[in-house]
Formats: sequence, structure tokens, C-alpha cells
Amino acid sequence: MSTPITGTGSAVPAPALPERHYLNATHGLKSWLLTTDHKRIGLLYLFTITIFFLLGGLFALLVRLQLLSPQGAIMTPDVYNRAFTMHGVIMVFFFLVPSIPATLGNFLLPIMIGAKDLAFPRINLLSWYLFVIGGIFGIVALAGGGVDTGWTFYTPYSSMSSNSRVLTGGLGIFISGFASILTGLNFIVTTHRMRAPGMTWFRLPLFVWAHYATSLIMILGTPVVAISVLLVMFERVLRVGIFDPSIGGDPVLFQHLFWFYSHPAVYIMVLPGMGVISELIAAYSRKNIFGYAFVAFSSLAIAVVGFLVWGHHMFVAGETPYSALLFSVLSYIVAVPSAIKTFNWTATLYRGSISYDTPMLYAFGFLGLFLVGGLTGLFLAAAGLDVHVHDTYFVVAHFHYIMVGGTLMAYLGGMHYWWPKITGKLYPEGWSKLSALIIFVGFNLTFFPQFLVGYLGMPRRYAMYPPEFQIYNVLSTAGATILGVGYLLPMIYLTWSWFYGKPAGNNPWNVKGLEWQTTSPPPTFNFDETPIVTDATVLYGHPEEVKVA
Amino acid sequence: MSFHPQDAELHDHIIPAKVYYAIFAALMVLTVITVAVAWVDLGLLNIVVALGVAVLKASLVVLYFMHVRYASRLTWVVVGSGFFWLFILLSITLTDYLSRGWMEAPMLVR
Amino acid sequence: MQSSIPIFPDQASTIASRVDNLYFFITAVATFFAVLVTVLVIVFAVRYRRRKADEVGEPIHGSLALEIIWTGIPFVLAMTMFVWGASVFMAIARVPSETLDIYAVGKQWMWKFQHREGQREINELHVPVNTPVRVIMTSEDVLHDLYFPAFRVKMDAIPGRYTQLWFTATQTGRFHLFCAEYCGTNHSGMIGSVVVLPQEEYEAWLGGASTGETLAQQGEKLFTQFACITCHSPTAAVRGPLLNGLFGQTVQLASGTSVVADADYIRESILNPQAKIVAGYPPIMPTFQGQVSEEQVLALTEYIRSLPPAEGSAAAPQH
Amino acid sequence: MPEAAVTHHGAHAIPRLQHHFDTMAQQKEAATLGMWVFLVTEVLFFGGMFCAYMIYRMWHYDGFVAASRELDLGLGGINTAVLIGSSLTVALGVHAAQTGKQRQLVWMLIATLVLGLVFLVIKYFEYESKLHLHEAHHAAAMVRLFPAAGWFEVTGELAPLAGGIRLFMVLYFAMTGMHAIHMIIGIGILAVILRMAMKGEFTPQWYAPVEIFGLYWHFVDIVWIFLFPLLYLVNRHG
Ligand code: HEA
Ligand code: HEA
Ligand code: HEC
Ligand code: CUA
Ligand SMILES: [Cu+2]
Repeated sequence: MSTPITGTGSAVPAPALPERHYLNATHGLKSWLLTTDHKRIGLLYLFTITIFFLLGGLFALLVRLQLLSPQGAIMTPDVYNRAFTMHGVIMVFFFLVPSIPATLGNFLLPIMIGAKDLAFPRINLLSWYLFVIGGIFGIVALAGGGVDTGWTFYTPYSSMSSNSRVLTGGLGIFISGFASILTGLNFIVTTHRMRAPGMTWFRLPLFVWAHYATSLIMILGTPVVAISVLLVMFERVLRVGIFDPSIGGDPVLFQHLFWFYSHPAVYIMVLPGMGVISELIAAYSRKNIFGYAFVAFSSLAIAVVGFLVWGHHMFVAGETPYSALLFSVLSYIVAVPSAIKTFNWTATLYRGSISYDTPMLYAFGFLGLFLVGGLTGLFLAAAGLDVHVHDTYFVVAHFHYIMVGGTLMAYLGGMHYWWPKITGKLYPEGWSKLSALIIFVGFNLTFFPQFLVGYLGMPRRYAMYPPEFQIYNVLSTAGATILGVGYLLPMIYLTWSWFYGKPAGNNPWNVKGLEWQTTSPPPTFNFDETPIVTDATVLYGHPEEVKVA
Repeated sequence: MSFHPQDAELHDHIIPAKVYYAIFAALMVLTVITVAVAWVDLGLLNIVVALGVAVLKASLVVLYFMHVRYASRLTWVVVGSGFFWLFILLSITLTDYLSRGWMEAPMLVR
Repeated sequence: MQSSIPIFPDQASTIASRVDNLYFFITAVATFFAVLVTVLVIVFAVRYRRRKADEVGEPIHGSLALEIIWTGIPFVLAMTMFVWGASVFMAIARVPSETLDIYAVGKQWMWKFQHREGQREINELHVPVNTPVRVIMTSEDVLHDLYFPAFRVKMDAIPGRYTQLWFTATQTGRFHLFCAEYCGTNHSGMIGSVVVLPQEEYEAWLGGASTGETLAQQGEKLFTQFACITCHSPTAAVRGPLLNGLFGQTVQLASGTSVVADADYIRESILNPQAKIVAGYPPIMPTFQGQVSEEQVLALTEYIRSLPPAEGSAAAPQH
Repeated sequence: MPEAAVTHHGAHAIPRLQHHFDTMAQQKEAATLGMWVFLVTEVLFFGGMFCAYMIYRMWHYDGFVAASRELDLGLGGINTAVLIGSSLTVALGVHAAQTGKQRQLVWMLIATLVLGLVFLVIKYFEYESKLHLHEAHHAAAMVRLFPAAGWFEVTGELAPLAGGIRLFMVLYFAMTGMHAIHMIIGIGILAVILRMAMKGEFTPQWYAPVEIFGLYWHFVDIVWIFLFPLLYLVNRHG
């Protein structure tokens, strides 16, 4: 525990920004809109998804306000249905799926493996444009009155009954799906073909492993949801289609196709977060991740086995009890790799040198909340128990714990951790700690009561509810308000720090990893010379001096 | 999987043109076979033959026209995973459809 | 009954306590792990906090033994949960052999129930206590889901086919009944209550609310009204198969296969008669799609179900 | 992809080598791998429809048979041959590029373009005939695809199988339509590649675009290799 750290950043006197870096390499709006620099594209994505997060959050607030009163406080059921649908659609397809991969992943993956860019820089830019076009369709759908099918688009409601903007919204999801496919494709090829000399598979940062696994899901799952949404649109336009029971079609088939993507998609949403956490915990314990290979392979295991469990969303949807049991047992199996990760993270802390910097606070928050979210997944995977809690607030609480408590925490943690690298500036320490705390408290207040009210039987997607559930809903709404403040704070102070923050230096946290060996912010091609990777680049406590060739 | 092809030369396996013609001929013959078989009643075997021939044709295209026969192991893995995931989609969906009626339908009777 | 601030749902069916026991078990396991990890994280974070700016952690890389332990234990626990969950699930899915049957039709945005004795109810369901009740349901439009939180059971109602759920209520009183599958504008209004009555009161209620006609009798009327009788009677000029004793039999089809005559089959025979043709009969039965409602189909089914096997009749269903 | 290489640090100035790659081999391997990964995506894209096809074929076999017989086997067969032929010409085109035969490359690409267009024209006539009032082969049976009342009305002798026939028809249009869209995109890319070939831009050292386009085109062919028996040949006997 007392070996002094070896590395480039150990004693940095009064850091200053490098003269030339990717941010000031070229100027003007055009230089951004036509850039092929993965770092700039990452920032384009960051900007876009932040807007979507605010929009999605706005709908979350509307949802929570409505539920203050049992009769529905502020809107008609029709409007409410649109509100929660737009909330879910925006948050999933336009925020959380691209969140970490398209921003931090885009920015960091090439740097972490010592490449100058992603394998296909122009396709990367195309991905962002597709995302924006998809997003515009989403917003047009919204402006035209929104979609009211729920984010799951179940037929026959979506194809035959709803009279909302299903077509426009569906098209938006279809198009942004291709953005996601292209990101995944780029990551996979880059990881295979662009690693710097010495960057072997087992020297890859766990962040990269996690993104590799995520990319597999993106390319293998997304096309299926694309075609299912397209088939729904087809059915809606023609008024006859393949999920239509009146001609002998099966609405349940839609659910199979939808969840074939959308269950793996929940791992698209959590794996990158897990990758971030692996980096944070290692960095702030100044210690290599315990059981590196297990953490790395558990990502792949989650990605693969995650494709076999989709029917756990359909236990009472009309699939047969036999396949329900099959899906149940597979769901339990896919929980094990997450357990492995959790324990390895915990063990990493043992005899570490732990600091409480803001990103680490987020990592702690992630651990706690992901744990609750993941463990409540075990309730749902028990077929006999899910019969009761399916489509209740218990499920809503489960997935918010993972997606908001887990992934969003990881996203914010990662954003803080790499902020100095991205912008070259330090963020205000005090404010950031305060907001981490507010988010943690607000989050639990918002979503813990939902487990209780869910087990009591309150169904989800209800614009009105029996009065005895009110107390829980009031708590939840109160929590959401706090949570909203917690989320707005980082947006404000991070933006502030971009302009007024103190220069960070190349390696402000004094940690390992290729990204910390280049300047903050990095030059356009990431490294002045192609780095040669050795154990010392990635391992803590390695006696050898780090070489940047 | 050479991970750092810094010094690798560009060497592609060049398949002689006559192989392409042979494959083309085989594909045409197989097409005629599928059509012909459709007129013969083989019961359940019809679909098996139809798909078998299709798989054979697809394999020829993949292996020769698309050069996978001479490609890296990684390419094999990528191609294989595409079909493996398709298999997952089809087979696991089937577990539901094939077990319909095992229990529910008779139970609606009494 | 709901108290003013409920903390736990009523346990009002035989299955409820089984579900809740599983719930408590998983809660215990989950709490154990949540506490374990939280405590370890806090202890490590405090104990090994950074004391010097340039300090690094111990170069520990892992331990195969630990990996095996913390893969193995969760795996075993997970399988326990699976098996337990599966047994509860099968208990919910497998309907006991003697049940009181009630038909339900979901429609945007109401639940319509029909008792075999002929009573109809909307958004309210009366059932006797301590009797296994089976609800056979379908939907007239989109997906719905019949949910009785106090009984811990729910099932989707799917257009185009029948699904079912069952429960044995153990407490009398009035409990919630929800639609749990999103179905459009008034999804949250598609709620009501299930009223569990003591056996005698239930009988009285049956008597009182009765229209005097059983569901089968209503079906019989429809059978005449829709002129089914012109073909399906021993004396008919155009002969269709006699439906006596059909229900539950195996029917030989013209295609060479056979099918069990259950509710789904009867429904299909009425709405899409040409899909499965009975061996030895011409495919002349017209479709009644768009003419009979799902409720009427159920009444007709109930009528066919009530027909006793016609003794010695040559037209009895083939086996 | 094809654009003069941007160099930096003055390290290397190999034409066609993009700045972020170190060698031509790396660049080409990345490009081919990228295309393969994309094709995997495509497999699953069509896979969703194959899944639906599989289920409904089980459920509505007779309807599928009847509907399949409504399709024009002659046109379908010709199109199969045309598409396989175009796969051959693409393969030969790649071969020509590998061996530096510029003229042959151009001609092969032109042949592919023509065959691709022939396929689409034939497909157009098939659609056309389906989209109009259409007497089924069975006497007294009609399969009308654009009746006033609704889509795919089926009357007469085939009426009992209406559900299956309609499902088949929806799948037929969805699957072949999606395939045709892929063809159209392919022809668009082909046009660009052809232009480059005519300008003599491809050499045995750099012909990655031709090869990658070839992979795509072969994939589209493979989809058709499955669609043809599944749609046109469900059962033609008895
Ligand atoms: C990022 C998103 C995410 C993630 C990672 C997960 C992870 C898991 N989910 Fe969740 N889930 C959702 C998002 C997510 N889910 C969403 C959005 C829905 C609702 C969709 C909708 O209908 O709108 C949903 C719904 C959902 C259902 C359907 C509920 C219903 O509608 O009835 C089920 C059922 O099995 C389920 C199970 C699981 C399981 C078993 C895991 C596992 O992967 C969790 C694994 C993690 C752990 C187990 C914790 C760590 C382990 C330990 C500390 C060791 C102890 C472990 C053991 C003893 C095994 N989820
Ligand atoms: C990434 C995914 C994600 C995220 C981050 C969130 C975040 C939140 N969600 Fe979300 N939620 C989903 C995914 C997500 N949700 C999904 C998939 C569903 C299912 C939908 C369906 O059923 O179809 C759902 C459903 C859902 C419901 C159930 C609705 C119902 O079933 O009737 C509720 C209810 O409380 C809820 C609440 C919240 C809250 C309070 C937050 C909070 O964390 C949000 C906090 C953020 C803010 C409060 C924003 C702060 C910003 C501002 C205040 C400024 C706004 C102004 C400008 C635009 C400038 N969500
Ligand atoms: C025009 C004559 C005709 C009318 C009217 C008619 N049916 Fe039928 N029905 C038939 C014939 C013929 C068959 C046997 C061939 C077949 O399976 O379609 C049959 C078969 C059936 C079967 C399946 C019987 C079995 O043995 O499996 C049921 C159930 C049935 N009809 C119910 C009805 C009902 C209910 C109505 C009225 C709503 C009705 N039918 C009206 C002629 C008719
Ligand atoms: Cu009916 Cu929800
Ligand atoms: Cu899931």
C-alpha cells in the first residue's frame, strides 16, 4: 500500500492547456457539423442526448405531477398516456441507449486502445446524423400530439386501435436504430483492427470490453426491433398485417420479436455503465480490478445469454407455461455474471487506496442502486411471483433502479471522471459532491416507494388510481422533484467549468490508462506518436516506468 | 487473428475464374432441383429438401463468391454468429409455439 | 379490505400465501446480499481510504477460489428461486379439475362477465368463497389483462383466442380488480371489484340477479336466432354434424388430422368455419364473423357444452 | 471511403490510405470486417420476417400452399437465375479488379447493373399483376389485392383459407419488398462504383470498394435464394 505511484502524472506543476488540441484545431459550426473526429462526434452526441434527457425528464415530471392525486392532478388520461409513452420512448431510444456508448464510448474507445480514430470516422458521423433525423421524427411525432402506445408498441393496440402518431414515432425509432447499429459496428471493427502495438486483448480496459459486448447486442438485436416496428407500421397503414388476430395472426408474436431486441437492449443500457464503473473503481482505489478476466468475460456472457431470456416479459402474455419456465431459468442464469461483477468490484476495494472524489461517489451510488435494481430482477424472474407483480409499479421501480440508479449514475460518474480529459478543465469539487448526494437521496425517495405500491398491486400506466395508493405516490413525486434538481446541477456547473474551470493537466487523478497519457484535451489524432503499450501502461503498482514512445 | 497488421502485406487469395463458373453452374442446377422437387410429394421432406438446397446454395455463395473459404477465422466467426443468432431467434420462439396446446387447450375442456 | 395506508396486500386466495412466501424468501436473499455488499463497501472505503497522495493499492489480481465461490453460491440460490418460482407458477397455471367457470370478455374499457347461470356483470364480479373459480377470457379489441391483486393472479385477455386463470378465494369481502395490460385511453378506468361471498349469499345473489335463463339457455336461443339449428339438428335438410356431446371430444378432420373440441375450436368453427372441416361433411357452413359478438360466441359454446351426448345417434362426432 | 488519403505528421503518404490507418492491409481488413458485421445485422433484419413466416406457415399451411400457387413461378424462376447470374458477374468483376483487368471489371459491373435492373423490372410486373384484380388458378376463386372493401380480399373456393392467404400475401410483400429495396440501394452503390471503375481508379492494390460492394450484392442474392423456395415453392404438387 505504500509503493509510490509510478507514472507520468505523479508531479504536475501548475498544469496548462496544450496549445493545440481537438477543440481548437478548427473553428466554426461547419467544422463541427462535418467533423469526422470521434471526439467531436462524441460531443455532438453529448449535446443531442442532453436535450433528449431534458425532454424525457420533463415528461417524467408531468407523469409524477399527474400522480399526485388519485383522480389525476393535471391532465386527462389521454394526455397522460402520451406523457408516459414519450417519457419511455425518449429515455430509452433517444437517451439511454446512446448515452454512454455514443458519448464516452465514442470519445474514449479509440484513445484507450491507442488508435487515431474509429475505423470508420465518416460512418460515425453518419450515425450521429441518423440519430438526429430519428430524433427529429420523434419530436415531430411529439408536436403532432405524441404517441400513446407505451414504449413497447404492443399490437393490436399500436397497429389497429391507437389514434396517435405511431407512424412518425415508429419511423424515428427505426432510423435511430440504425444509428445504434452503426455505432456498434464501428466499435467492433475498431476493437479488432485498430489496437496499438502491445494492446493485447487482455490489456484492454474493461470499459472497452464492456463496449465490445454492448456492440454485439447492438448489431445483433437492433435489426430485429427495426423490422418489427416496420411491420407494425405496415399493418397500421394497410389495416391488415401479420399480427392481426382477425386473419389468424398472433399479437403475441410481436412481443416475441420486440423483446428479442428489447431485453438484450436493457443490457445495451447497463453494460457500458458497468464498464465505466470498472474504470472508476480501479482508478480511485489505485488498484487493478480484481479478477480482470472474470469481469471481462462476464460482459460477454451477459451479452450472449441476454439473448435467451426475452420471454420473461411475457409470463402472463399468453406464451405457454413451458416456455415461461425456460425463460425463467435462463433469466436466473443471466443474473450470475452480474453477481460476478458486483463481487469483483467489491473485492477491488480491499486494500486499495481509496479516495472519495466525486466520480467514486457516483460509483458507490451505482453499486448500491444497481444492486437493488438487479436483485429485484430476481423477484421478476421467478415466474410464479411475476404473475402478481407484472405490469405493476414493482417493475417500474426495478428498471428505474437499474437504468436511472445504475446507468445514469455511471454515466454521470464517468462524465465527471473524464471531464478533465474531454474539456481540459476541472469541475467544482464541492458542488459535484453535493449533487451526487442530492441525486442519491432523491432517487431513493422517488423509486423505493414504488416497490411497495407495486407489490400492493398498483398497475403501471395508470392515469388514475385507487386513493389508498396516494401516500406512496406523493412520496415518489416529492423525490422526483429533488432528483430533478440533482440532475440540473451538474449540467450547470459542468457547463460553467468548461469555460471557467481550472486547467486539469494530463492526468489529474494520477491513474493508469492510455487516455491519461495524452494531453487534456487530446490532439486531433489523439497521440502525437502511436503509443506502445506495456503492462505498465495499464497496471497499477507495476515497477517499470511507463513508456510513451 | 493478427491483431496488429502493421507489417502485413496485402495478399488476397485469388480464386481462378473457372471456379466461379463452376459455382454458377452448380447454383443453377440446384435451382432446377428445388423447383423440380416441389412438384413431387415427399410429405414433410419437401420443406427439408427445399431448405437443404437453399442452405447448400447459400453456402456455395458464401464460401466461394464471398471468399470466406479463404478468409480469416474471424470472418468465419462473424458469419457463423449471424446464423447462430438467427437460429436463437427462430428456435426459442418456437419453444412457445410448439408447446401451445400441450396444456392449455385441453384444459379449456371439461 | 383496504385499510387507509396499506403496507401489504390482502392475502385472499389459496395461492396468495404461496406467492408471498416466495416473496419473503427472495427478499431475504436480496437483503442479505444488499447488506453484505453495502457493508463491505463501506468498511473497505473507510479502512483503506487514501492517506497519502501518491499511494497506490496492493497489487492483488484476483483469486480463482473466490471467483468460484461467488459464482457458485449465487447460482445455487438462483436455481432455488427458479424451482420455487416454477412450482408456484405451475400451481397458478394448472387449473384444478373441478372449477366454477365464469366467462370474461375485455373490451375498451370494461370487463364483461357472464356466469353460467346466466347472470351478467360489468366491472364487478361475484364469486363464492372457498370454491375454485376459473375465468375463461378473451378480448373484443386489444390486449387487456385481468388482475386480482388480492389473489396474486393475472392473465392477459387476447383477441382471437381464449386464456384462463383460476383462484380459490379464502376471504369474503370486496377486492380490487384491475386491467393490467395497457389498452388505451381509459386503461386506468378499466377497474372494478371482485366480491367474494359466502356460499349461501352467493347462491342468493345468483338467484336474485338472475334473468331466469342460464347461459346455455341464452345460447340455445341464439342457436335458433342465428339459424344454426337449420343445419345442426337431426332433422335438418342441410346436414351439419350433430353437436351433441361434441365438447371435449376428438374430432376427425377432413385434412386427416384431428383436433380436440375445446372452446377455442368451437369459437373457430363459428367465426372461421372453413379453417377446420369435419371429416365427411361439405364445407358449407357460413362464417358468423361480424355477426356474433364474443359474448354470444361464449353463450353458444356454453350451449354446445351443455348438450348431452346423443345416444346411438349416427351423427355423433367421429372419434 | 474512397478519397485521397489525408496524411499527418508526414509519416506516410501512401495514396488511398486514410490517415487513421497504418497500413493498406489494416485499412482493407477493417473495411471487409465492417461489411461482414453489417451483413450479420442484415441477416437478423430479415430474420424477424423469417420468424413470422415460420410460425404462420405452421399455422396456416393450406393457405400458404394456395397463396404460393398464386405466385408466378416462371417469373420467380427467371428472377432467381438472373440474380444468381448477377452474383457471378460481380464475382468475376472482383476477380478482374484483383488481377488488374480494368476493361473486364467495367463490363462485369455493367452486366451486374443490367441484371439487377432486369430483376427489378420483372419484380415490378409481378407486383403489378398481384395488385390488380386477379383470377386465381382455381376455378371460381378470386384473390383480390386492392378491393374496395379492404386488402387481400379472398372470395370463392379459396375463401376458407382467406386468413392464411392474407398472411402469406403480407409476408410476400414485406419480404420481397424489403429485398427489392436492398436491390435498389445496391444498384445505387453499384452506379458509383461503376463510375469509379470507368475512371480507372481501381488497382490490384486498391479495390476494396468493389470487393465490399460484392459482399453486399452476394448477400442480397442469398436472401433471394431463401425467399424463392419459401415463397414460390411451398408446395406445387397434388
Ligand atoms: C438496464 C436495464 C435493465 C437491467 C440490467 C435489467 C436486469 C434484469 N432484469 Fe429487468 N427490466 C428492465 C431493465 C433492466 N433489467 C426494464 C426496462 C423492464 C421493463 C420493461 C417494460 O415492461 O417496460 C424490465 C423488466 C424485467 C422483467 C419483466 C417484468 C415484468 O414485466 O413482469 C424481468 C423478469 O424476469 C426482469 C428481470 C431482470 C433480471 C433477472 C435482471 C438481471 O440481469 C439482474 C442481475 C443483477 C443482479 C442479480 C444483482 C447483483 C448480484 C448479486 C449482488 C449477487 C446475488 C445474486 C444472486 C443470488 C443471483 N426485468
Ligand atoms: C433511461 C430511462 C429512464 C429514465 C432516466 C427515467 C427517469 C425517470 N422516470 Fe421513467 N420510465 C422509463 C425510463 C426512464 N425513466 C421507461 C422505459 C418507462 C416505461 C414507459 C412505458 O410504460 O411505456 C418509464 C416510466 C416511468 C413511470 C411510470 C409511468 C406509468 O407507468 O404510468 C414513472 C412514474 O413515476 C417514471 C418516473 C421517472 C422519474 C421521476 C424519472 C427521473 O429520474 C427523471 C428526473 C429528471 C428530471 C426531473 C429532469 C430535470 C429537468 C428539468 C426539470 C428541466 C426540463 C425542462 C426543459 C425541457 C428545459 N417513469
Ligand atoms: C349452412 C349450414 C350450417 C349452419 C347455418 C351452421 N352450421 Fe355449423 N356446421 C355445418 C357443417 C356442414 C359443419 C361440418 C363441416 C365443418 O366443419 O365446417 C359444421 C360444423 C360445425 C361445428 C364443428 C362440429 C364438429 O363436429 O366438430 C360447430 C361447433 C358448429 N358447426 C357450430 C355452428 C353454430 C354455433 C352455428 C350457428 C351460429 C352453425 N354451426 C351454423 C353447417 C352449418
Ligand atoms: Cu384494458 Cu388496460
Ligand atoms: Cu428483460
